[in-house]
Amino acid sequence: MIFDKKISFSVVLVMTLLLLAGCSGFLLGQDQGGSSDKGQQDEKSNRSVTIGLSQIGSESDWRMASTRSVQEAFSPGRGYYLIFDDAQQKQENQIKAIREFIDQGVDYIILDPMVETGWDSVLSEAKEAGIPVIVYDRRVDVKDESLYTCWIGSDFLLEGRRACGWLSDYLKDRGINQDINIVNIQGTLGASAQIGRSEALDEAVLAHSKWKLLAKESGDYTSAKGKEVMNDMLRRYGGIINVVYAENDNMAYGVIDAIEAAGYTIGADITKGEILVLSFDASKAGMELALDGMIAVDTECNPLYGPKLVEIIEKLEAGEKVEKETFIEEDQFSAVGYINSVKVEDTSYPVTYLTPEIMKEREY
Amino acid sequence: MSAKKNSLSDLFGKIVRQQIFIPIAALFILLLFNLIFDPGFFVITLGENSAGDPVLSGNLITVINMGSELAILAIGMTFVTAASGGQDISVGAAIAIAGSVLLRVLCGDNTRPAAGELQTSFLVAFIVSCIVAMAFGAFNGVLVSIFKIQPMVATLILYTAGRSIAAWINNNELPIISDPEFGYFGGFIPGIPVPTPVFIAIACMIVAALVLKFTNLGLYTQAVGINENSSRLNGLNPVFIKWLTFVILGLCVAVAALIKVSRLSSINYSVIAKDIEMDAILAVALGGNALSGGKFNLWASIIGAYVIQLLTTTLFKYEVPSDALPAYKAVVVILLVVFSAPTVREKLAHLKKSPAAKKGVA
Amino acid sequence: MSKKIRNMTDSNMLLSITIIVFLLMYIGAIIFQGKGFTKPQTFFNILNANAGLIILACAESLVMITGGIDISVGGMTALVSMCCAVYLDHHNGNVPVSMLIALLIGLAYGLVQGYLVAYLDIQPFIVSLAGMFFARGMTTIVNSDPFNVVNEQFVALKLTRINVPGMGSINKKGVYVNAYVEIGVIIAILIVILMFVMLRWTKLGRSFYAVGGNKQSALMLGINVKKTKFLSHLICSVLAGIGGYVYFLHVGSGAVTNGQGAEMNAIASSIIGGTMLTGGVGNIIGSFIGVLSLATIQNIVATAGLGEAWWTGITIAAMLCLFLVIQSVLMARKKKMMKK
Amino acid sequence: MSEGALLELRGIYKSFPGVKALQNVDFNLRKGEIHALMGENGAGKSTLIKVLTGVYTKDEGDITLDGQSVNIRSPQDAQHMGISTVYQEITLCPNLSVAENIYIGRSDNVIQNWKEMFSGAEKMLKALDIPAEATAQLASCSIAVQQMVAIARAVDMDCKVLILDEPTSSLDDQEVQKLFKLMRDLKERGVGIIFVTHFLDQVYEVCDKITVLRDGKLVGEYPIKELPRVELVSKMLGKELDDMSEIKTHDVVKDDDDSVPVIYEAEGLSSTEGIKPFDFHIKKGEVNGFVGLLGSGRSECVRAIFGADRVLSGTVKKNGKIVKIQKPIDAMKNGIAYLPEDRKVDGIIGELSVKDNIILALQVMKGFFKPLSKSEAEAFAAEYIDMLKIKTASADTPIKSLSGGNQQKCIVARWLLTHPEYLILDEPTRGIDVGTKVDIQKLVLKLAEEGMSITFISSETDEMLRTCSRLIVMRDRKVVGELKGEDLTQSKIMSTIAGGEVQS
Repeated sequence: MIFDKKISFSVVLVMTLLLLAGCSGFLLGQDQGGSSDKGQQDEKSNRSVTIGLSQIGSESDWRMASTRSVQEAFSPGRGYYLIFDDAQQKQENQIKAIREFIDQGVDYIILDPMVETGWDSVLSEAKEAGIPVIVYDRRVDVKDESLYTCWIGSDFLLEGRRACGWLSDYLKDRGINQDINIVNIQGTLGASAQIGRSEALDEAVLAHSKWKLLAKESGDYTSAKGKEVMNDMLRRYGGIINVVYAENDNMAYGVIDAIEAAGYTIGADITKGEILVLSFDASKAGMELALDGMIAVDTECNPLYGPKLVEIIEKLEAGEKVEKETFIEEDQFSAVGYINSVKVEDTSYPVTYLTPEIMKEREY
Repeated sequence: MSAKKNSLSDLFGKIVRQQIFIPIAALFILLLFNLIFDPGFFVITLGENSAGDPVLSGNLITVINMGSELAILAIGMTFVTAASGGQDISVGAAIAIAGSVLLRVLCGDNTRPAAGELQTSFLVAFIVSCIVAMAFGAFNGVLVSIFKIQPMVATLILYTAGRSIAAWINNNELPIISDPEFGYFGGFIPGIPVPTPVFIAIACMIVAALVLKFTNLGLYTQAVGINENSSRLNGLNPVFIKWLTFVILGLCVAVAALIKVSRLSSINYSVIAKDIEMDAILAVALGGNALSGGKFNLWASIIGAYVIQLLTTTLFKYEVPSDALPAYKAVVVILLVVFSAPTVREKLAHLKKSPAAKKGVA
Repeated sequence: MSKKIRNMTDSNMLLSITIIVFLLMYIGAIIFQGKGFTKPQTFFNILNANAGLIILACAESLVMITGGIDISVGGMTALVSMCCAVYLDHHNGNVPVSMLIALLIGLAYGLVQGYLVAYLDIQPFIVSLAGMFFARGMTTIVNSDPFNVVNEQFVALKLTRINVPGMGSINKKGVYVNAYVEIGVIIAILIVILMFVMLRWTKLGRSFYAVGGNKQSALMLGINVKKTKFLSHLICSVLAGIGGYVYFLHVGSGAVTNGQGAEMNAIASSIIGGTMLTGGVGNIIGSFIGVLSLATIQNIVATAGLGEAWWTGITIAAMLCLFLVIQSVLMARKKKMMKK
Repeated sequence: MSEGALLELRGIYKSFPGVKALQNVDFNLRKGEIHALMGENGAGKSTLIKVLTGVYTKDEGDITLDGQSVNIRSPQDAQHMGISTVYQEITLCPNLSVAENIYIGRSDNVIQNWKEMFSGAEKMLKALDIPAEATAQLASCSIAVQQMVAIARAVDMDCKVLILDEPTSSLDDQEVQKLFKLMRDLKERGVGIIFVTHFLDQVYEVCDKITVLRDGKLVGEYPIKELPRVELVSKMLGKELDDMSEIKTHDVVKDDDDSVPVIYEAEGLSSTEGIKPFDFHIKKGEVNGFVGLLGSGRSECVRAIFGADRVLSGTVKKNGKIVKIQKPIDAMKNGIAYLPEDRKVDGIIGELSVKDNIILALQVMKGFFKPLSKSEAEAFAAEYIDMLKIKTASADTPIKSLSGGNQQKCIVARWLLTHPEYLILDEPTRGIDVGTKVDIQKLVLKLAEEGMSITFISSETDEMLRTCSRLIVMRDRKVVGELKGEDLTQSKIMSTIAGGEVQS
């Protein structure tokens, strides 16, 4: 047996096969292009719309509720075929997924972007391929706004302002006039929610002379990391912490765990040395904690995008125009009481007093 | 050189050459470091937790508490390393699976059961999770022993699939158990100020010691790890023994999973016990055991595990951010292995012998 | 036929298996998955997305052939991309210097790890484990926030596309789009060729195989085992530096999570490509195909619309399992044949 | 410096932790000389050779090559200086091709020219009559061929000094003759050859001079004609050798004595290793043996008896009762013990202590849940170390640091400890020193006298003739004959092996 002949043969073989695959792909691709158009028409009668959904991951209850909502909304029964891709917390994977969707020739791409930047090139590819991209939840920051069709999501800054507004009103209402030491357990740095919520807190700290931001550190939206970070903060500052501003429920869960393990008490009574926890998302677990008073106020971040997205795609299918930016409605829950509404920039937002009945009504 | 001095240095040499010397020395150096720079490190206080039960707290308690899982895993990993000459890199993923099973069995379909809504007792759930973890260990074992795939490669399969399987077990949900009793395994049993994981770890060590004393597991795994052919011709069944070590590791994984899950009363399958396999392997290596299998010293591995935890706790104390921690850990690990490397030791010995040689080659 | 198989070296045997399985898989994907896989761009996208991994797999294969292992390549990817990103954006750096930084990091890593493994005889697993820890930790110390690089020179390079002549497809709008690859792919393919030639036609290359086959024998055969081991780790780390940069060029961001799990993917690719962890057996072309196989599996799973994220991991593991068992069974059968 | 001197070693010292391997050793080699380096195992031959080839660095002493003082730091150095070596264990890379194994590590060229290499290797293999293809992977060749390839490599290098460290242990007679011819050719060309072997016949066939080492010290250098065998052996052992012929004085059980019960009986036994089904039996207290050329299937037969390979067919009776022996543990439970052919691969457990190695088999038989207590184990180890005169620093020394002969004794001890009724010894005397060889043969006869049945295999026919009362002759994996009584002679064995025909 000849050693190098064999190997060179196999190399040549592979190269030829790859080339063949490529060429035939070219030919087939053309072919397919034609036939798939036809096929599209056939399918049109069945009204099967293929949608690619690129989701960030499944790191929290909120995210999973959101995914489920979209998946349920675009069920095959309603004439949709949804390709779901979980990017496992990597923008890189999302870009890869979008490219795959383009290659697969989907009709729409729905994207929940991991971070705001870095989307120009892949979104222009989608645009070139004529596939509308609907961005939801987090935003994208692209030079050319026409790269995506529309955005739908939460107003994170508003959420943050509502939370801070609640705290401010609450302190006023209770007549607490001491220094308020706050720690901020941030979300994944660079995420829109983190940016908006942190900004609101920073604003509020500037606006209130008594409020002091002791530290901020990222807990990556996970309870384990949140607990770790909180442990660290407690070690550093101990009992002087009055308020923990946790940027989602999962982290709040970890935070509460850490505080209890360290022997401090959680509650709204700051004057008695209790630590007050603010949280966002209003997931089921978070709401339960809010019901127990462990979370003083939980500002909702509505994950149920499914129906809204269906609405948008139906409009697009019908050839109608859609708004470039839409906010999703959100609520604020608290079982602490005293405060019924929060005013942010002259608009009044209600605060729902949390009862077990309300819990039962919620879908997630 | 006088004879007396000679025998003394011989004795010293003997101690130094002992395998267990390395991890113990590392442990002492770390403790000494803390003693010099902050004796407060050793303070242990008796406080009360939120439920009003007495708890001990302090850095040393943290070390023996948080090091429990690693110590337990180090036991299993040592056996696997000894018999198969390779390492199982899937233990983190397997913990995710075992933990998920535990919660799934306890919770059923309800991901947020209240205190009284648990489906079964903890014991049943734990046994089920043990069986599952051992089954996955057995799967690894089959690949390694029957198909003769190198352990690291074989366990790469479960490493890749494990967390996905864990997600699938709980339908991608993250169940939370609010029953405070469930937290006992990873926290404190009311009235006992010492964290429960410490007891679990000690129990595991006692079991391991008894197994080593009253069975031939030690001899068999070493024999198989050193020379499979000879072992077979001496009537051993190397395939079975290798397989067995993986099953044992599976059991260790289930116990570690119980502690891990109980600590949080919840599970996040994508991050739970992340990179713990690397730490477990490191523990075995720090214990001076050859990663290529054969002779082992279980206690050295266990001490190795606590060295790693002590290092982590020390670094935390000096406010090293948790993400940057690995960098410091790496430096210490490299220093440790460099100084325990036979070639380096030989060279150092040479330096000591020749008086002309300069001292202090750090 | 049986004689041919008997005379085949282990490396060639495993390579053939890999190629066959990969082709079957790709053809299967074309048949069952339709649309996407017939487009050349699908294939080139796989290349684009995995150019960095291809280089890492080459690096990994090299140390594995020499009988070692390096699990620091993923961490290095993160470190390289973060350092370059910080340099480019926070210090207004230029691209050539950032490349130099990547190479220097690789070189430094290679020198240290190589020295520890080769001259101090420390187990490569532990050395590179520490290397991985160090890289990951260092990345956070350099900068913990993920960000996309906006340096114009860099972005221009990142967006540079090289059209593949004669290949392309017609998109939904009916426009012909030429298939393209990114610069990283060119670098990756150059490295694959370079490494292939090095391992096959140079004395150094063959001594890597010799050392991996039997260290003691190689020593007796007059090969400088320590130097060879050292070089294998040195080249591996330098390649990992380059691979890290190529990866960085593709994703265009500095993030702690960059290259997470890349070491395991590189190892898995090498194994699928027929490199054995025991050393002495392996082939760079195989590793290249290994990466493609792995990426193709991922692609198939992702586009199959299975709906749930966990399928990716499970499917890849199943494929890996299949590959390993096939390899193991075939090698065992070959050994049996040899005896007769 | 004497005339014609090629290599001179003066006052070589080398020690390892706890062992003084070489003390003040001198050695001279002239051009065109074949020089035997003799000594018991552990005498320091291997260490000396490793010092010479740069594997170890000497602690003290001078090496002069061609009149120049040299410092050999690595095998490459040695190669460059023209010292090439063939080691006892095959030191080639199994994953590379035959040709590569011949050429690797020898030139400074950067580029590997495969064509040239293959054609060169092909030529050489043909010239040396080695039945291998240059392109084949080395692992696919038989051990003997691998050894020949190693020799080819060493010979091909333009060497001044050729060291052959027990190259013949895996070669058959024909191959040995081929090697000797090669050695004589090289001698003509002025190459100095250092030859290490345990086969005295071979020494006297090709060598010109003998240097004897004992316990790491030089005993002396002698021209071959001035040192008769007996004297050589006594110099190696450091004592007068009791005459070998004296060994066979005991009454040995004869096969045709019907009063003695049959211990073990097999019918139509065959295994996966490709031996033809064979019948075999052994009586209580009998010593018999399998003879045949290497690869004739003699080891495979005993492995089948012990269940070491997968048994395909055959019925086995132990003490008249049918038993099933599928794996080693079955055999052990039936009182059969097996000392394997390849001590390193199948026998010792390198890193484990002498004690653990000795008790292993007994321990396995006792079972997983009944470990011997520490004191029991120590007592057993001490008993057998004493009984078999095993030279070891302590019972806790790792077995791999013992010399070959002592390792072999440990393995023998391991099996004796299980008190087998039937002991199989496959090449117990291979690669060990003369003293231990004699010890083992004596032991075999003593055990047989005590009623143990023994099957003995050795490459050295005279050992077999001395110990066995019945020989089963193998050829091409088939039993071709049985010899006993009067027929037990060298020539008869030879002719039976050759199949009655005269071999060319």
